[in-house]
Amino acid sequence: MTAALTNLYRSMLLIRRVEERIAEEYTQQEMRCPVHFCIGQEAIASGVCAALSPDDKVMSGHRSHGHYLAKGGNLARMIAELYGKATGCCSGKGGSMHLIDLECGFLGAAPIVGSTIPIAVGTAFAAHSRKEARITAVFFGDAAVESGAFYESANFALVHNLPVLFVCEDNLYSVYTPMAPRQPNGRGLSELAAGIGLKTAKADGNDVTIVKKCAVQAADDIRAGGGPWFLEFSTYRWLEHCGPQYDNDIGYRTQAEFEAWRAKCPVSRARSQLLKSAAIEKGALDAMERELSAMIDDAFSQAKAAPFPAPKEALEQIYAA
Amino acid sequence: MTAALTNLYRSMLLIRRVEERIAEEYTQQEMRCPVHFCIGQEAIASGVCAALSPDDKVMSGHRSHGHYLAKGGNLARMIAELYGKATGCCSGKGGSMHLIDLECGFLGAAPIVGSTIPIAVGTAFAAHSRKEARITAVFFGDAAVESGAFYESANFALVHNLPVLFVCEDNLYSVYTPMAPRQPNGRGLSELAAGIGLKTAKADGNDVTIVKKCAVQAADDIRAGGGPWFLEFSTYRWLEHCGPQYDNDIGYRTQAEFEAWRAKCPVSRARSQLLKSAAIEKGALDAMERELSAMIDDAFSQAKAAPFPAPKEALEQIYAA
Amino acid sequence: MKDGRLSNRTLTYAHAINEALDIALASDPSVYLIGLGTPDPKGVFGSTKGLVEKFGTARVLDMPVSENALTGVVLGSAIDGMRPVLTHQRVDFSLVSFEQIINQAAKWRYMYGGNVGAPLVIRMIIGRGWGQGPQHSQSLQSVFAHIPGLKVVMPSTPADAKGLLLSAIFDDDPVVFLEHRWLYNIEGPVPEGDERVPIGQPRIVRSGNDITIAATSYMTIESLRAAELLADIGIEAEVIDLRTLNPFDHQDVVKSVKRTNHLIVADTSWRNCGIAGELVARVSEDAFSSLEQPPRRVTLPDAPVPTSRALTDGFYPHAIDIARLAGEMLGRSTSSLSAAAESAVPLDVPDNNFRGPF
Amino acid sequence: MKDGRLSNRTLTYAHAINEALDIALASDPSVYLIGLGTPDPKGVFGSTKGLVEKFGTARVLDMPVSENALTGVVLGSAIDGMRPVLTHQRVDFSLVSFEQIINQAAKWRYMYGGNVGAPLVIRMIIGRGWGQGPQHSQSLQSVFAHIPGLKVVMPSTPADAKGLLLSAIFDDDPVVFLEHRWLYNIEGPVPEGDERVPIGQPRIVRSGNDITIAATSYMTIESLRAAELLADIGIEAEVIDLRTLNPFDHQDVVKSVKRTNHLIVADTSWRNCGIAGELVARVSEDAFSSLEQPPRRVTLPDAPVPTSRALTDGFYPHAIDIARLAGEMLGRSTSSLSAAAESAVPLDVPDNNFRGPF
Ligand SMILES: Cc1ncc(C[n+]2csc(CCOP(=O)(O)OP(=O)(O)O)c2C)c(N)n1
Ligand SMILES: Cc1ncc(C[n+]2csc(CCOP(=O)(O)OP(=O)(O)O)c2C)c(N)n1
Ligand SMILES: [Mg+2]
Ligand SMILES: [Mg+2]
Repeated sequence: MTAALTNLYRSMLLIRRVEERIAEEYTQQEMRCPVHFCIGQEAIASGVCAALSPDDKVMSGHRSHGHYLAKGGNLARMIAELYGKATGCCSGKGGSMHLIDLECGFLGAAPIVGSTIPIAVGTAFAAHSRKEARITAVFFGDAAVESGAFYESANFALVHNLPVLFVCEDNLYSVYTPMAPRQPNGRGLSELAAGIGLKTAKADGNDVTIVKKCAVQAADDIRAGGGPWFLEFSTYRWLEHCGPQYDNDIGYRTQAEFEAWRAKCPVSRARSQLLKSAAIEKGALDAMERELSAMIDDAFSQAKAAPFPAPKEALEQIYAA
Repeated sequence: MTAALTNLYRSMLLIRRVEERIAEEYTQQEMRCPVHFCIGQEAIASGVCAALSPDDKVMSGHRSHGHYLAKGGNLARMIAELYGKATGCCSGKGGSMHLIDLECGFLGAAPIVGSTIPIAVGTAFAAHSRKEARITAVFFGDAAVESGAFYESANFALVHNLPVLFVCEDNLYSVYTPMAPRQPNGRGLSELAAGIGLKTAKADGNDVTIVKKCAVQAADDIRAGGGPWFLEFSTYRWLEHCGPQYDNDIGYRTQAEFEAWRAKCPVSRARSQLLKSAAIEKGALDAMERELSAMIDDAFSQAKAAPFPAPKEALEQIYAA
Repeated sequence: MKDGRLSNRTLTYAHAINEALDIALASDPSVYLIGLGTPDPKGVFGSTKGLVEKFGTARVLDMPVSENALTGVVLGSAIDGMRPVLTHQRVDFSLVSFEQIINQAAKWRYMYGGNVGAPLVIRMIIGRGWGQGPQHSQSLQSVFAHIPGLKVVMPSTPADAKGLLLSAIFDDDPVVFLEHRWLYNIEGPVPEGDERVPIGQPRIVRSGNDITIAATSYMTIESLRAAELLADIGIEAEVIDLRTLNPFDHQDVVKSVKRTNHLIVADTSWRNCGIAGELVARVSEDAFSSLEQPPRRVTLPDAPVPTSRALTDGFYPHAIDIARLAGEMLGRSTSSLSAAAESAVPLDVPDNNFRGPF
Repeated sequence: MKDGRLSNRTLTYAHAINEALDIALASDPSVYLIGLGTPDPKGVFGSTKGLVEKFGTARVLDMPVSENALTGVVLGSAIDGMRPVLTHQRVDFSLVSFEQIINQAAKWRYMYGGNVGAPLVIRMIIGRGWGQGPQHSQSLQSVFAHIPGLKVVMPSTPADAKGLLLSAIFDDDPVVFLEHRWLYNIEGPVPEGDERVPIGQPRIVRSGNDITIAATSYMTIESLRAAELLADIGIEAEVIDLRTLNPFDHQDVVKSVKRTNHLIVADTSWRNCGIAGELVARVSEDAFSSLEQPPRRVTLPDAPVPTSRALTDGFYPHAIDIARLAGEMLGRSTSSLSAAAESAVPLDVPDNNFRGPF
């Protein structure tokens, strides 16, 4: 259990430190692409991916750094992609909004809201057709649930009893828009999902242990042929919708709301638990920080040093060679 | 009550006799457009429209003759439209799949499954914006519920508490496809709608009195500001999906299933009730038959005699003049 | 008989498609078919008939009326090792899924830097006639052809229908495969076995030196009829079936025009921003000095498709229209043509066996 | 000041749009605005800023991420007496709603025989630069322009943005209104008041006798820059902003080409089946004998849009490319141009004030 929490903590810390570094470096204007940070939401990525095996697959949307890293995506190739370098995971063609690492089972992320959900269901359909004991988890936000793509996908997954785990991160906002103009007052996300016919669970998305527990329960059931699940996790995005700044001043949410959520920081919570359980010493945690820091330094210096793709590559890979 | 049933019966009988005549004449190959018959499903059109006032609006999909007629659509212009004549309700541009009669509040029908649902919601939004005490009813089949358009529309209608009545006619099939490959086993349509947040009712769609009762209850609540409703009515289409033939022989459904449903014929049921209640005599019903028959004769002879649109009209009405 | 190419048996276009699907399903377990009605008794106008009986419901599937998500589903399966064939009975229904087709499938290989491709086929039928009207008669090839990353194929003969469909299924990129309903009953020789026709090349279906008529899909048939009419008045038209509209290879047409010095392009769709204009532009750019006359287009007028046959009769261009235009361009009288061109078939059905309503 | 036309105040393009919306909302209670983020603090890159404060949440609305249904909703309200303006911050998002736009809105008036029209506007922003990449940088005007029943408008100046948007809102048909993100900070004179610019006509933005450069949207700016470069070497280019792509009136371009005998068409989008090819085709058809050289196109290559600036720098054509092509067509050396054309602004941002990420 403590070893497990240490791993979960490390996964979250990696995401946090990577994103902090991206935010810091972003102002240099060398990562020239839209970047959606997930600081504050790390527990969901780390907790869910901890319930998956290496053969399982993950897909995501616009806010995908955490999911990519938690599934084991290559850090250096992700950073290089943000810098638009030839060594990036998409050779510079994708940027932050299009991550992929097939080796770890991260099949792709794309920023059209809701749109990767059916694609993820399709990968579950492929596994199901081939009778592979594999599941696909797809991450999306509270707004993606408003898209017909989500609904139609859930229905199809139910019809075929597909091994797919729908993971909804409810961070209260779609860009600057709260729930009121988007979804009926009081009708929860998991109630909706249950109405469609999905098995559901709802939990605190800032507690990585709880997230993992929910995900394990769902994943076990899916593997046992129980069909698709929908997990709803409440959480909060700390930074602006897109970009490295805080934007509590612009008026769509209050500083107090932000502070209340920051107090529920998933990373600090896990750290306190670890220290309280006394199974890990502060020294070990410091060593973890140093190790991650070195890894991140390395990824950034590799990315900065890497070559840009040649202009002619813009006309390549449109079709199979 | 009996007067009400007489009116409901007359409305259903009109639809039945009109469609029987279309089926008969269709083989002459002069109505050259796809036609979706609603014989067997008349009670839903008649019962729901009886709950609406003349100011209320109706929209529909591919199987719309009954809804058009029940709302008071001009019969002669509908028949002329099926013949592709200049006097048709769309001047020959639409055919059976695109009926409209603005005078009676039938705002349009179009055959892309699910697609008129948001449009109907938009008309409710317009009424709501202008604070008009009007509701819009939109008719669709069990398959339309599978479309993202339905789902997104229901959500939006709930967010704005719009005066819209969703009327789902569950006739068990989408073309030749039963429910199994389309929707999760056992998860009913109104359970789904309730999960989205809609108020719902479910009833026998072959009993016009019950249909009307449900619709009145829903319409009253909507008018009182209660927000959107979803009504699920079970029913059965007698003829083939598209066209005037019976097709129980081709293998997607059994003759026995068909016979069981034909025994629940909504028109005969109402007729028996009327005769049993003794409030109307057989003579009066015969007179009603004759009256409708004359009306239908008249509509068909007008339509046949009417001119075709001039070829140049194909290039007109693309934009406002 | 081993060598299919030597075969001279004939099949209908619908049957040729059916055979291609049958061969693909039999030869590769990653192939599956899905679509509304794909396994139903009518079998998509016969093109999928018998396949569910042979390959089972796990490989020949029906689906909910959820074309958007299902396009995502087939895409997801394609990036995960499958070779799906999604079918829509009308191209018009695919509009609900344009996000998946255009944003996702078309770009998948590219936007992930070539990590993985999306080998999927979307078969779509172009409707026409019998009052299909504004929402069941569109011909959207030019929209698809505008999108880099999609391959767009429109066969006009049974042999091409089979051979191009096999190529499409085993192609590693997304292929939009457009079948014209009016071609379904046309018969032609079709090789047996897994004989593929490469995607990407037009086909010269009739040789001639006086004028080049390049056409898409069903307009190839009308163009061939026009060429016959023209032959009667001593004009030898070269007819080229474009077959693939993206990637679009216009070099054969350029070569032909360099010989004939005249070009007509005939397409089944609208004019503005259509493939006919694209070809006219390319030939104007690349064979400008060879053209003795401005190139001309035969397309639908830029109007939605009306329903009444009184309105559609003049709406769709026919062989005689192409022939008259060719005569005009070459300065020859075409007045003798009219009588010969009278058709025995009403203009709103594909053939005399057609009884509606589809 | 009553007569707006006499005004010589300047506004940015974003501000001009804002003003048009403000005027429309104030003058007609049936006008309303809806779209993701329309009333949010950023106000769609400033174009809707302040309007919710002035007109309230019943007339300036946010919405769920349900662009498909919402397009149906605005259509439904439009056939029922409203004049909605739906806004998408990227044209790419509209793809989920193509069924509503193409099957329904475009055909509503026609398919119901003129009973009722659909006076709606869909404002859509064309992204570009700063790594927007494959799904946030498309420029889909040619797809919309292919669909009869839609009007397609692309203003390139603040005055046109305001005047055309007012015309679009009060037009009785569906108008697709495409705004290029890189024009948002451009300033220009804008008349005050409800001054409308009619939809349907191109505008000659610079006169010249040597070559005609016809352009869409932001490419008008690049074309004007090209014309300046060309003036330095003694070439007088006529620059025509096409402004409306459907219904598409090419007569002014034909007239111009009859004088200049040379044509370049510059468009922000892909080549195959694009508007640039359409115009080349039309001019080839109608002014064939006036052309001294084959007409030429300046477009994006037929590839999805890459993200890395190393890949986009060469992807988008610039003024210098247009100028060089013009020089080549006219047989003049353009070697002196390169230096003058060096831009002080990085190629992936609209101007030096831009700091990302949008
Ligand atoms: C179809 C579509 N519409 C609009 C957008 C613009 N957009 C990007 S992210 C976003 C908000 C998504 O909110 P949510 O799903 O809750 O995820 P979060 O950003 O909160 O993580 C929107 C509207 C888009 N990318 N795709
Ligand atoms: C988007 C779309 N996909 C497919 C079709 C073809 N189609 C026409 S009617 C129909 C079945 C609809 O079934 P249902 O909604 O239950 O209505 P019913 O025909 O049973 O009255 C289908 C699939 C269509 N018109 N639109
Ligand atoms: Mg959110
Ligand atoms: Mg049904």
